[in-house]
Formats: sequence, structure tokens, C-alpha cells
Amino acid sequence: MATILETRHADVMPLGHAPQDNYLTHGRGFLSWALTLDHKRIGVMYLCAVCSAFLLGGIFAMLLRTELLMPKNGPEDVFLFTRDAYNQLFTLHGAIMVFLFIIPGIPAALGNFILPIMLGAKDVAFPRLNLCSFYLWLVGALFFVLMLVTGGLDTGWTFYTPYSTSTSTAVVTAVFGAFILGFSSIFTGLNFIVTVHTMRPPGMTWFRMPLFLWAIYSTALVQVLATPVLAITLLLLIAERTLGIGIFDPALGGDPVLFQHFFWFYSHPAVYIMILPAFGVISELITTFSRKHIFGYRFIAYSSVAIAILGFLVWAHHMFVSGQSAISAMVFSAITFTISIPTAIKIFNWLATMYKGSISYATPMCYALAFIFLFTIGGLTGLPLGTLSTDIHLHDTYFVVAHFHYVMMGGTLIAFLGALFYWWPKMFGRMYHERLGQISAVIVFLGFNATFFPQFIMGAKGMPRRYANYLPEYHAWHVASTIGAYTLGIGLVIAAIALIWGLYRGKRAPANPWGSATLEWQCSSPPPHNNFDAPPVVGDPYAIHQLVYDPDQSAWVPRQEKIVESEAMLERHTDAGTTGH
Amino acid sequence: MKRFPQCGCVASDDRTNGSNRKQRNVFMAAHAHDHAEYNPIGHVASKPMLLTVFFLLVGLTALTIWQGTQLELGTWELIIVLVIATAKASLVVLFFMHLRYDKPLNVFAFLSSLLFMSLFIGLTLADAVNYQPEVSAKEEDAASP
Amino acid sequence: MSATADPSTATADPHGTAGHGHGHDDHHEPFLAHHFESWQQQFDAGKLGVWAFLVQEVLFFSGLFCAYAVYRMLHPEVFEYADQFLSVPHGAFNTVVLLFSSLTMAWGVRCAMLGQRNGLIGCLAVTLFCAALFLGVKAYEYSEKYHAQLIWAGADPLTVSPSGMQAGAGHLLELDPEKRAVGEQLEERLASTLHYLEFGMGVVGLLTLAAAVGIYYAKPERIGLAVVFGAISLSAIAIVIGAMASMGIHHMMHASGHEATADSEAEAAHMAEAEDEPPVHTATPGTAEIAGSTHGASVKAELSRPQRLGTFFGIYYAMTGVHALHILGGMVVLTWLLARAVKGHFTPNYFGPVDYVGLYWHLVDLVWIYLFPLLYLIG
Amino acid sequence: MTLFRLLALPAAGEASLWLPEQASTVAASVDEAWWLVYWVSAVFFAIIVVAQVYFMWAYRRRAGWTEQKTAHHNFPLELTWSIIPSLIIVVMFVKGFLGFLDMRMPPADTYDITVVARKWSWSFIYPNGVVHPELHVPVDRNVKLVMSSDDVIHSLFVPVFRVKQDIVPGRYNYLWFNATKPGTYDLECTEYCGTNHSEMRTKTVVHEPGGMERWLEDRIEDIMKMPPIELGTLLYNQRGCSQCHMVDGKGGTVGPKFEQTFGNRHQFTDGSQAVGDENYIRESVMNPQAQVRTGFPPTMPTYKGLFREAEIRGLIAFIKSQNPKFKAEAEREYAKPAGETEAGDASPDSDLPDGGANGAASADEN
Repeated sequence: MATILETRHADVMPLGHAPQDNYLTHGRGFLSWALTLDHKRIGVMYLCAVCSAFLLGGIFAMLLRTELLMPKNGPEDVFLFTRDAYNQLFTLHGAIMVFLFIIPGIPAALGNFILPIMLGAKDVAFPRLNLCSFYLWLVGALFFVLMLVTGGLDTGWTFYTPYSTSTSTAVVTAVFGAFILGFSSIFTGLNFIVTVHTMRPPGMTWFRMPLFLWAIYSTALVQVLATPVLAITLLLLIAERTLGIGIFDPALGGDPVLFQHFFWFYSHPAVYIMILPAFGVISELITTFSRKHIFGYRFIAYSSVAIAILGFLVWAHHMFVSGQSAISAMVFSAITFTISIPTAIKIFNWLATMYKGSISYATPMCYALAFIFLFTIGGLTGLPLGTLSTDIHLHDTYFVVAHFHYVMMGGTLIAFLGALFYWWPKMFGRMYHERLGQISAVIVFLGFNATFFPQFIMGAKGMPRRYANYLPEYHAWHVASTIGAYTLGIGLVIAAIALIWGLYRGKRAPANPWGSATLEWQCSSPPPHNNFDAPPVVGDPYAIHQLVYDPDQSAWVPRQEKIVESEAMLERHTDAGTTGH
Repeated sequence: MKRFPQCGCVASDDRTNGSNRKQRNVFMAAHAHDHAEYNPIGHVASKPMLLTVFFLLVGLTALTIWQGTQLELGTWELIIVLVIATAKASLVVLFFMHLRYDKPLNVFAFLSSLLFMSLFIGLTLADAVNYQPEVSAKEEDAASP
Repeated sequence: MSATADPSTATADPHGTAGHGHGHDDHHEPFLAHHFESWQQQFDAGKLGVWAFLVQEVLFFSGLFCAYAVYRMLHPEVFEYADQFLSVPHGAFNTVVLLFSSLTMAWGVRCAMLGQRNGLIGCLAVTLFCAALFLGVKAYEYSEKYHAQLIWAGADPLTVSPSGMQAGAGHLLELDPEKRAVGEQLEERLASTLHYLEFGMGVVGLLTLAAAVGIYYAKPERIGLAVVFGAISLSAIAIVIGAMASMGIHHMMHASGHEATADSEAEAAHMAEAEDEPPVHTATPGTAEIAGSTHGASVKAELSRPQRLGTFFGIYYAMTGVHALHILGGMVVLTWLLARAVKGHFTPNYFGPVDYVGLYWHLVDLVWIYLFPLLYLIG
Repeated sequence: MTLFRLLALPAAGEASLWLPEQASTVAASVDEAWWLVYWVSAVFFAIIVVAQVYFMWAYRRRAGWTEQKTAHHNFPLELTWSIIPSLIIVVMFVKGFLGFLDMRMPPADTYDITVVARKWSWSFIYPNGVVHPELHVPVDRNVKLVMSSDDVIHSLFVPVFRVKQDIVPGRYNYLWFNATKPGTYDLECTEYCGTNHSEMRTKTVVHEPGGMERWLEDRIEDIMKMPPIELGTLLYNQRGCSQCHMVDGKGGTVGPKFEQTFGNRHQFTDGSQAVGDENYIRESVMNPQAQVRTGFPPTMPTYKGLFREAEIRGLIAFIKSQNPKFKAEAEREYAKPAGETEAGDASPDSDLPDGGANGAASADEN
């Protein structure tokens, strides 16, 4: 066996230059992209698409932060935008960021590219369905654009009835767009579940799967189980608005609280669709850049699944003051607390992984370290929101806004950026600008805290969210927050420059620039059309000590003589060789 | 319900995991000539089974109609109706959808959908029981005396 | 390589470029996708995918069942009142039709697995026919309810909000008691609606039949297209038969007088109105009759309907409508299967699509198995 | 020292960096829960960040340092850091839940105020029938708000009381509190409700003992002093008439437009006819189902016992003045104050702003 392994390694391992025939060069012209069934190309198309959506959502965020620079006197006083325009701005910011960016962000864009390669498969199980998901995303996005030009949307991204059934904006178009995006997400999740179950090559057991795959798999479970409820909710909302079927509209005998139950049954698990993949990314980044085996692999893997399942049981904590019963509030508060445990476990395990490591400050790691800091704040500020009596005070204030931005942006977006820098060389075969990347991480970190930390304070003092106007006592905090937002924007632009510069000027990426042991680093950068020119060697995904840095190739290469020994060790550690599915 | 000899063989074989599916094909090929109704990949439903299930379904439908239109059972009615419907649904799932012969994973997937559905409906209902009073009901109370 | 199948083997061969020992694994097979190693793997992946899709479907429908459960628990009187408008015979007929279509579908899967092409074609055609028959009966039921003003809240002029606001704008029918259809008028309107439907569907059926036959003889190589036209023709004719059959059931029931169908109910209400008697179905205390004492008889009969009748019908139309959409979707994929079956695509190794569509179709049946008693039988 | 107090440990009831001052009985319990969570979070945050920063420094990649092999997992350790947080969150949950129960269970002897929320204003209806856009409550008394909404979901939030409750249309929602400190505080809508959501703010005034009664009497006097047409306009805006009846092209369309009500001949569903005069309007308000105009649904609720005589007079004056033909006559006829107390000074200065959300004008009087 050892001889086989060694020969395989010789075939596979880093070539130091991009192969002529890779997935980018395999087929030319518009149609070769538009009709591609290659998960890597679909991933790249998704990446462009979600980044455009992020840009749009970001512009709306900047505009609404600018509007909040000044408090106003009374309803007629205007700074830059009218009240209606402001309401549209925060709605569009929320709806675009949630439905078009953050839900498909890591799973559909990066997951699509990475998941099959990491798994050692040639493609996802259903490549056509995969392409179909992308086009559904595109159609959904088109409906959002259509909504933008035909009256906009001012319901908040939550579409609460009866406001959404009575406002004059283009609710039906937006809701239909979100409905379609829901199916895009369902199909992506379905594809990933089947891929993980049936496309694992021999040797790739469940407990040899990198934690990113566990995270994406858990995410996919949530996508398939929760999103259909959103679909039926939105369908009923469309029927409510166009026909008046009387299920959600109190004027017709319907029940708005029922709508909230429907909506949050999806939308709370959906926050785990957003954050779980980020956990996966951070597990990969911490271990690679600390040059350590991940600490507590199984606890992290199980905690992903646990979060996915528990995430279904807490939805009504968004409704503690909505008129739901006290008993429900109690039950949902109790379950909400339990979800903090698996989350805390992850953070402790990441820290333990760093212990006695050799920590590199490459850009992805800078983002990962920022993630731990910001996500810890985001997670801990969830506690007063889960505590019933304090939630009554904090609900629908800026405290909530700050909390979920710390989780969604300080968590998911930061992880997305880290992942982008990390896999950029793999995706496009060139290194990004390291120094600029590090600078961007620092600026984003500072700007982010400046933007959202003041919002915690405002919220605790009682500043309600979704307010176009505010009392003068909050003025200084709002100014600080807006300045922070501009800083954050600048940081993001620098990050984009660092990446795009790499596409044109970056030096050629070796197969394994970071010394990571997961399978995607065994194929060349960028990967060939069929992912692997030779079958990858499946082993412990975190056996990083098997790799040594080779200055000649400026890449990491396997420590050949160590392989046999490590195989033996690996079998001791992963006793699940025959677990199968 | 009749047991079909070929089912036992396939059912146990279906529990093999993906990685040794090749072996299983070999295994099946060896048995191929034992069964007239053989498929290399999945379980073939036999004619008598399909017909039995269908007539059972029609019979249960008749029963539930009789019960629903002729009997006055009050609150029990809902429960009985649901029990019969669930019996019918189980027949369809187990035999028409051959879940009885399917991989445990698929069974698990289907059951999980029922679990999450009952969570959704159950917890929402539990909340709805304790709703705040409706304005319309109060207005009528005020108007009626 | 992969034949060794020992999970601890540390190499993977995602290509399958190395030796294949089995006949099934020939990658030149037309329907084995490149990224699968074997028919079995392809089938298992597809099957898991379909089950995951069905999980998705169950949760999709769970929203409707949840709305049903909540409203039924909060307003049982509305459901008891509304139950009389749903015709059990029609529902029962449709139930049996769907059960039978499930049988033929399961039989079709069996035929596909055994490589019986003709049996498969026959089973698929019967399944498609039953699906359309179901829709025909549903069309009858919808038009009957429409004419009897049994509509969802927003279209029902009598659903007025609790806080005194007006119902949604578009009134489909007029309020004026003079113009309200009494039983016979209603029957006439219903019959004429159905005649339009039957005529339209008949024309579609004949035209598509002609197209199918024409293509079959003129361009035998476009057999798939001919099958599609044939399937549309079959469906259209089945819808006509369904509508006619329901009218037949309706007359039979009317003659025997067992069931209070929607129009006889409206008739009864109008009798009550004419005689200025208390309404036939007095509302449960605490729900309606807000203005009963001060109002003319014309409003009285209307207000005897529980206040949230519109919500019940909102739920009714949402549930049966979404289910009917699934039937329609099923008909589309059945047509696709039929075309492929005629072309002879399916073999004992490659019957996945038939099996998958079958699973979907049984799930649609499954939903109806619950809808029928929950809507038609609980009074 | 001040900084420290601001950050973490304010004296009981005072404002800190985080929380506004306390002005209700439940606020103390909420704040205790807050500080409990706050300190637990602070400790965990400190542990995590100190460890992170230390590792970042001590194990940075540098010449002469290479990673050390450590265990891949340590079950007792992992179990410990799962179980300890679990125990802590149980404490938090119980603390929060007990506080919540207090907030959700109103005591028996409450002073009830009816609240009607609409886009984008509040009406607080006091036990003696006074309707006012500000919330006035007596100090040290259990107050219960019985709240309903005319249109979309609103939410009533008084930060210093630490109470908040959504107001869902179609249902009654309740909120109770016991104000402990006289003063004037903010009251905000916290459920997004459209264009002027951020302007749907008003004042909460907590009166000293005896002050509440005086204030209510003053409000009745105000009504009596108002010119009837002005009073009618106010009632039209505050009491929900505008939901169904249109004036100047604004308002609902369910009921008849007020432009055409006075002086025109109307057809009723029972076949009779009548001219819209003072008596007709009075009857329509007090017993609306007696004569329902054809073409309109019989949905008008009765206001019997809900209006004072002066207020009905005001409404009649207002509706009469809406018909251009009778405007001048109405102005002449209803020149005297609605209460007809003292003749003459029909002062246009009202203490009641006309139903707007902006209660600033009237806040000063307190």
C-alpha cells in the first residue's frame, strides 16, 4: 500500500505552475459558461452574482447610514431622503443581503466550487439541477430588479402582514422573487446532501470529511427542511395580496401572528443557513494557518448538526412581544439558550487548535481571527435577547440590529472574505496581493466595530430599529456609526482590489500554497476540468504535519517518508473506517 | 400481508452501504435466475401485492366515508378520520412507494420530514391555543345583550 | 479498483478511468452520467434526491395543514358550517381515481423495472388519464362553489373585517338579493360554465389528437412530439369526461336528495329569506348576528353564515389549489416519461426517472388522502 | 469612578452607558437580568479574547518557533466547557423567565386605559372618556393598557418602564406597569408600520399623586371650551371616523362621504327616505343600524354612551360644515364653545393637537 501511495503522490503533487488545460480554459465562449454543468464554473458564476448583489446591498447600506447622519424635526423635515425612501432603503438593503447574498453566499458560491473537490468527487450529484439552481437565482434576482423599477419595496425584509398586504409598493414581485430564490436554495441543498451521501469516493468516510463539508452538509439539511415553509408562506402571501384569501390579513379574518410563525419557521433556521458554512470555513482556516490538527474534530462536526437541528426549535423567540402566548415564549426562550452551547464549543475548540501552533498572519487568518472576536460578541449579545425579560426591552431596537450584524456580517461576511482569500489561488490560479489583503482585514475589523458597537448602546438605551429619524440624544452615536460604515466600505474596496489585482498581477499559485491537507489542495490550481488528474489521496483532512514547505516551488509538498506512519496513526484516530452512511 | 420471498433477499441486501455496491451486484447476479421478476437495481413489486394494497385503500376509503357521513362521534371523529387516513398513507408509502424495501437512509429522510412537520404544526398550535382575545368576539359580546 | 470496495482503502478514483470489471459500468451507455461509476450509484443518488425533494414537498404542504389546524381549532363552527357545501360523492370519486392512478403508476414502475415497454406505456397513459379526470371533477367543484358564492374572504362581499373595515376591493358577484341565483338559476349557470369548459377542452383534445396523428405519419422520427400532443389530447378528453361525470353524480345525488350540495343550500337559504324565518344555519353564539336584530331579512340570511366562512374557503382553495398544481406538474412529467417510454429509453438498468416520478405521484396521492377527510368528511 | 459606573454598575435606577433610568416596578428586575447576562458575557469575552491575543502573540510564526504536537481532542476538557456554560444559561433563563412572568401577569386592581394605535398616531382613552394622544398615568398605581390597532401591527414601547408589546390588529393586547417616578418620558412605536413609523412617538407623563385626576378634569374643560367644528374635526381624526368616511378626498371609502351627508336626501335599505339633518346625524352615531343607507354595508358601530352631548354637537357641526352649501351656516350656528359654558371667547387655542403623531406642542403644559 505504501508504494501505491508514494507513486500516487509523485503523480499528483504540486507542479508549481498552472496546467494548460484547467476548468477555466476547458471550453471557450459565452455558451461554454452559460450552459456549463461543471460545478466549478457554476460556483464562479455564483460568486460573481452574489458579489454583485452584495455591492448593491452595500450601496443601500451606505445610503441609509448617510441619511442617519442627521436627526430631523418632525415628519416634514428631510435630510437626504424622504421617510418613504428611507423605508425602501433599509428594506432593500435587508432583502438583497439576505435573499441574494448571504444565503447563497458561502454554500452556493464557494460550496459549489469546493465541496466536490474537497470530497474527492468529479462533480455534484446532479449537475443539471445545479445549473438550474443558478438560473433560478438569476430569475429571482431579476424579479428583485423588476421590483426595484416598479415601485420598490418598503415592508422590511420580513414582509410582515398586514403591512405587506396593504402597502402600495411592488410586494408581489419581490415576494415572488424570494419564492424563486427559495427554490434555488432548496435545490442547492438537495444537491449537496445527495452528493455527500452518494458521491464520496472509497476511503472518504464521514469522519474523514473536512469540517467545512460537515458545515455545508448541515446547512443543506436546513435548506431542504426549512425553505419549503418559506415557499408556501410566500405563496400564501401572494394569494393574500392578490386575491385576499383571508389567512394572514386580519381585515379578512386572518391572523398576522400566524404569518410570523410561518415566516420565522423558515427565517430562524435560515440564520443557520447563513452562519453554519462560516463555521466550516473558520475551522479550515484556523487549522491551516496554525499548522495544527483541528482540536475536537467530532465535537465540532456534531455541533454543526446539533445547531442545524436545534435551529428549528427556536423560531418564536423573534415573537416574544408579538402577542404570542407566555407559554410559547417560555418554551422558545429555554430552547434558544441550548443553542448557545454548541456554538460556544466551536469557539473553544478553535482557540484550542491555535494553542502551541505556528500562527501565520496571511490574510485569510487575519479574517479568521477577526471572526472569532466579532462572532464572540455577536454570540454573547444573543444572550440578553434570549433572556425573556431583557428581550422585551431590547426587541426591535438597535441592539438587535447590532447583534445580527455582528453575527451575519462580523461572522458570515468576514468568513466569506477569509474563504475568498483562502481559495482564491485555487479558483483562479494566482495569488492575491498579500499586504493589501492584510490591510483590508484590519480596516474592515476596525470599521465594523465602529459601525455596530455604538448600535448596541443606542439599542439598550431604547432606540428603535427601522427609524428614519431619531431623538437628538442619539446623534453622536449615529455619526460614529456612519463614519464606521464608510471605513468598513473602504476596507471592503481594498479587499476587492487585493483580490482583483491578483487575477492580473498575482504570481502563479502552486497546488498547495497554504500547506492544507484537505483534498482540494491536491489538484492543480486552477483545478482541471475533471477536478483531479489522478485520484486524490484520502486521509485525515487535518494531518497538516505531513506537509513540508518547499522553498524551491514556494509550495507545500507531502513529507513522503512520513506517509506510512501517519496512515497508521490516522487509523487509530478515525475509528470510523467502516461507518459508511 | 403476504410476504414475498424475493423481498427478504433484496431488503436485507439494500442495507449495504454505497462503497460495496459492486459486491451486491455480483451477489444479485448470482441469484438472478431464482426470481422470475428480477431487476438488477431495485425491488420489483409483485402484482398480487399491488392489487391487494389498492383494494385495501379503496376499502379504507369506503370505511372513512361511512364513518364520516353516517356516524356522529363528536371529537372522536377527527381522530378516527386521521387514523384511517394515516393507515392509507402508510400503505401507499410502504408498498406503492416501496419504502418497506428501501434503504434506511430514505426511510429516515421521509420520517424526518414528518418529524419537522409535526414540530411546526404542533408548536404553532400550542401557541394558538393561548392567543389573546379577538376584537371581533369582544365587540359582539358587547353588542349582544 | 473500486471493486475492491474496502472503505479503508486510501485512494479514490473519481474518474473511473481504470479497469471496469462489470458490464453495467460501460461508460458508453447513453444514460449513465459521466460522474457516476455505476447504474446503481446513479440510481441511488437519484432516489435519495427524490426523497429529499419529497421531504421538501411534505414541509411545503405542512404550511397549509398548519393554517388549517390553527383555524380549525380557533373556529370549529366555521368548519362545521362549511362542511355541508363540500360534496362527499365528488370527493370520494376523486379519491378513488387518484388511488387507482397510484396503482397504475406503481404498476408502471414494475413494468419499467422488468423492461416491459408496452406495459409501461399503458400504465403511464392510464395514470395521466386519471390525473386529468381528477382535474375535471375539481373544475366542476370549483365552478359550483364559485356560482354559489362560496369564495375566499377577499372575493366574498360578506366577509367584513372585525374592525369595521371593508373587505378587499374586487367583488366577483353582486350583493343585490334580486340578482342572487336561486337554485335553478345557479344550476343553469353552473351547467353553462361547464359546457364552455367541456367545449373548449373537447376542441383542444381533437386538435391535439389530429396533430399527434399527423406528426406520427408525416414525421415518424419526431415520435416524441407526437406523444406529447397525444398526451395533451388524452388529458383534455379526460377533463371533459371528469366534468361530465361530476355533473352526473350531481344529478344522481340531487335526485336521491341525500346530500346538501352547495346550490341546494343556497336554495334553502333563499327559501328562508322569502319566508322571513330564522336562517337555516344559525351561527354558533358569539360569532355572527351582530346586526341581526336591526336588519332587514335580506341581510339576515347572509349573516347567518359564520363570519370567517371566507377564511375557510381561502384555506380550501389554497389547499386544493396547490394540490391541483401538483397534479398539473405531475401531468407534465408523466407526459415527458411517456415520450421517453415510447422511444424505448427505459431499461431494467435505467428506469430511475419512472421510479422518481412514481414517488412524486404517490406523494401527491398521499396529500389528497389527508385532504379528502379533513375537508369533506369533518362536519 | 464615574466612567466605571457608567460602564457597568450604576446606582439603582439611574441611567448608565447601557440602560436608561428605571421608572417602573419591573424595570429593576429587567436590569438585574441584564447585568447578570452582561457580566457573564464580559467574563467569557475576556477569557476568549485574552486567550486569543495571547496565542496570537506567543505562537506567531517566526524563526526558531515551530508548532508543537498537542492532543487532537480531550474529552474531559471538552465536556467541561460544554457543561459549565450549560449551567450558567439555566440561571439566566430562570432569571429572565421570572421577570417576564411579572411583566405578563397584570395584578387584579388596575387602572385601565384603552389604547388605539393607527398610522401614525396614538389615542389613549381614559376611564372618563377623555381621548388624548399622550399617555398619562398616576404614579405608584398599577396601570393596564388594553390595546388594539386600526390598521397594521404597531408596538408600544416605553424604555424607562422596560415594557413593550406589539399591538396586533384583530386582537386585544395587554400591557401593564406600575410607574414609580413622576416625570415625562418617551413612548415609541417599535414595530415597523410604514412611512412615518419613526414619527410615531409621543410622551408618557407620570403624574404626582392627585395630578392625574386634575389633568383629566382639565381635559374635559378643554373639550367644553372648544368651538364645536374644531371639536368635531378632532373627534373625526381621533375616534376612527376617518377609517370609513372620506373628507376632502382623504379617509376610508366604506361609509358615505361627509361632504354629501348634511342636507341631502338619503335612501335607506328598508325603503324609506330622509333628509340628512341634525337628528339624522345624531341617530346615525347613536343607533347606526336603525337606518342603513343603500349601497353601504351595515358595519358602523354604535357610539351610544361613548360621546358626551358636547361632542355629538361637535360632530354634527363638523359634518354640517363639510357640505359647502351649509358651511357658512354651520360656522354661524356653532360659534359658541361646544360645552356652552361661557359665551364669547371661542378660543382657537386648543390644548389638544389634532390627532397628529407629534405631541410636542402639548407636552409643555405638564
